[in-house]
Amino acid sequence: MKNKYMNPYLAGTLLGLVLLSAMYIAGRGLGASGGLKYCVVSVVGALDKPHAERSTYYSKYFEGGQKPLTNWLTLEIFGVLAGGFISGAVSKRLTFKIEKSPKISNTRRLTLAFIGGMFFVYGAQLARGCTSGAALSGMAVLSVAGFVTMMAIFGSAYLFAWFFRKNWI
Amino acid sequence: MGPFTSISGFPAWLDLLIAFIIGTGFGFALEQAGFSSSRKLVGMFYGYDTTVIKVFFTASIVALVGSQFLSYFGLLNLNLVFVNEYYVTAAIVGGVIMGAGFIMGGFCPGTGVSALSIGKIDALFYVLGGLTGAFLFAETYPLIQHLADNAYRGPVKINEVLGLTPGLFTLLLIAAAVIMFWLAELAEKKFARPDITNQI
Amino acid sequence: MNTRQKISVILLLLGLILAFLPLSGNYSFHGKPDKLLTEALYENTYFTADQVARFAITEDSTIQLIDLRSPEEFRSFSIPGAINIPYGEMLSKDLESFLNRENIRNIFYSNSDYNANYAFVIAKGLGFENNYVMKGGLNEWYRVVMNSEFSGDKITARENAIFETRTRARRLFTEMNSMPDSLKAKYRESKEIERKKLDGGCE
Amino acid sequence: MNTLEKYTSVIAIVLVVVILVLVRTLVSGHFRNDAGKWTGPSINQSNLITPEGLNKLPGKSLIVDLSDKGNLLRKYNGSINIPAKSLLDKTNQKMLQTYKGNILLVSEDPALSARLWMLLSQMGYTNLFILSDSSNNEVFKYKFRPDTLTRPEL
Repeated sequence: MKNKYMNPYLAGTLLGLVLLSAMYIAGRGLGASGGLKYCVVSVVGALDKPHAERSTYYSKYFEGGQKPLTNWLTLEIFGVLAGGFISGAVSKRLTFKIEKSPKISNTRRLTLAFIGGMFFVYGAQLARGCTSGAALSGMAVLSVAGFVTMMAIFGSAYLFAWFFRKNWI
Repeated sequence: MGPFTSISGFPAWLDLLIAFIIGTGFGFALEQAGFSSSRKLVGMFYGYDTTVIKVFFTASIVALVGSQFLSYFGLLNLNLVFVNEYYVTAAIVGGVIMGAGFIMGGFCPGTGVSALSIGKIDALFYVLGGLTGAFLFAETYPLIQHLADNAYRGPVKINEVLGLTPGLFTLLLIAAAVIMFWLAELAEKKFARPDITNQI
Repeated sequence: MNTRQKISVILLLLGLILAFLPLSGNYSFHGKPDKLLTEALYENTYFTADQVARFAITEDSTIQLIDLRSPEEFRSFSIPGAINIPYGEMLSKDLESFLNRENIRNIFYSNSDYNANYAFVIAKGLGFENNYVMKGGLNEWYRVVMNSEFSGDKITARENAIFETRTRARRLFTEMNSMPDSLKAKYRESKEIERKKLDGGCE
Repeated sequence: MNTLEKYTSVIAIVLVVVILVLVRTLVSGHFRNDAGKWTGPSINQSNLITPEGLNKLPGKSLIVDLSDKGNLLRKYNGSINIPAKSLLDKTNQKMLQTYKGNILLVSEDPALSARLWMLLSQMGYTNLFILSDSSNNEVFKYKFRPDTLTRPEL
């Protein structure tokens, strides 16, 4: 079971080459949280169009007849789904399961996952990028924002790690 | 010469196809690295599995080194590659919130989606939470707009701040990463938790 | 030797090469000189003063005039609708936001032909498209648009149109540049086309 | 030999990059790095030489007429004709690169001289000038007369 995953350095090189091709072809880095946001924006736009047009936040995504679903970041996120699925199929990892420490209940794990996702994407919207969009891509173009965001994410995760120890170990 | 989309102005459908293909590569690499497993990801914060730091730094350094060589060979115009804009307060506060979300949820958005694709139910809840987070952000945007736009510094590059050439800074970053990789392997031995690592 | 050591050694060696390469992070020309030469010889990369006069009076929103003279000269007078990028500071500016705009044609001008054409080659060499030069610069503009008068007694329809354009451009030029400095700055601001930003990140 | 084998992949990758870098660095006929460095003379206008200033230039000089048919050959003694479109041909490049002295571009069209000066400068030429008569330089020859009576609408 030791070599279940690709060697981390090789996987890192692969990921680095994907990032490099994004920079080379499209002149931009990778991003994930943005895609989620565009999904939300398009749902809100479909459900309550007048609200979306009034809001200072949503309105900029509908300017000039833009469609938030046909956007670079949204398509990229659909690509991530496809790519993850292909990789899972190749390496035979396609199973429905809840991954957690045996010490906690399923409900607790799922609740925390939900809250965690909420926090993460909220923070990512504030910082204008998540681990991929700000930290990873930012570092690859030597942007100060990338380094600062990276240190803030990992620094605070280390700080909070002590409180959530039980959930993981 | 790259980047092609900003220079040649590809048609929209091709642009989106490229986005999808790059996303596919992104998801594939994340899943292969084992980032579809939350316990593997958070292992970094308890020391028993340091894959995150290895993959993360290898990837950004490979892209950094590659882009600089491409630029030297005249194949890539680095001035046309997006550089993240630095909003000091937002980057720090946002980063801290993300860190908290990371340790609670066990994923970051990219890895969450990648884990969802192979059927992790916790990842499904994580992504749903993420969508809620984006919704909450949009609704509370007027309240935190000031915080988000505070202390804007523009797209500054770290080597310019430090007064180094990009090449020299890259070398220093690589040296730091190599030391980190070495420490990471030591940590994996010291904090080894075979009971967990065998499961994931 | 395990993968970590191999990757470490490869990256360190490549980093060492990079540290010695003259990568300044400043703008550099890209592509092949042959291609740039061909582009530099295209006749359709010039606009005449009359064409620019037409753009100015119609306030054509697909045109961005770029004045390469010093800030002092620019403050004193400029063609309506122009923005100022002093030629000497061109390469220390954030050129993407000025030059990398889809569907906008940039027209460089200076007092004569030299600076505008240097700037044209620089913009092309750095990979920016849609760049043009106003042939003859402001001296030509003054000779043709500001100082020309209709002479002779017969006038064709075409001549009449040109004359009309020149008169209107002349009036606009004089009126706009005669404003007090504060009003002039306001006018320029109101006419400035929104700058484009590079796309990327998670926004 | 065993140790060397272990390093094969490392050596292979680094060697490829080193060769590419060396080729890129040593082969001429492409643009040099850092555009700003090569534009200096055009900013302080030290690259513009008038016919009178020609005699004051130290060292020998070669006048290159850029016109298609050598229109200016008769005007300048000892000048040669290289039509602009064949400026980058191998033989012409070799001749210009090996010339030890000042190269002066001349053309009836100052725009053309300016464009080609910038192009060649970015390829690393430092002994390059534009021969220009004083009738066309970066000086505004007219005077702007404000008319304070009228105001346009904002």
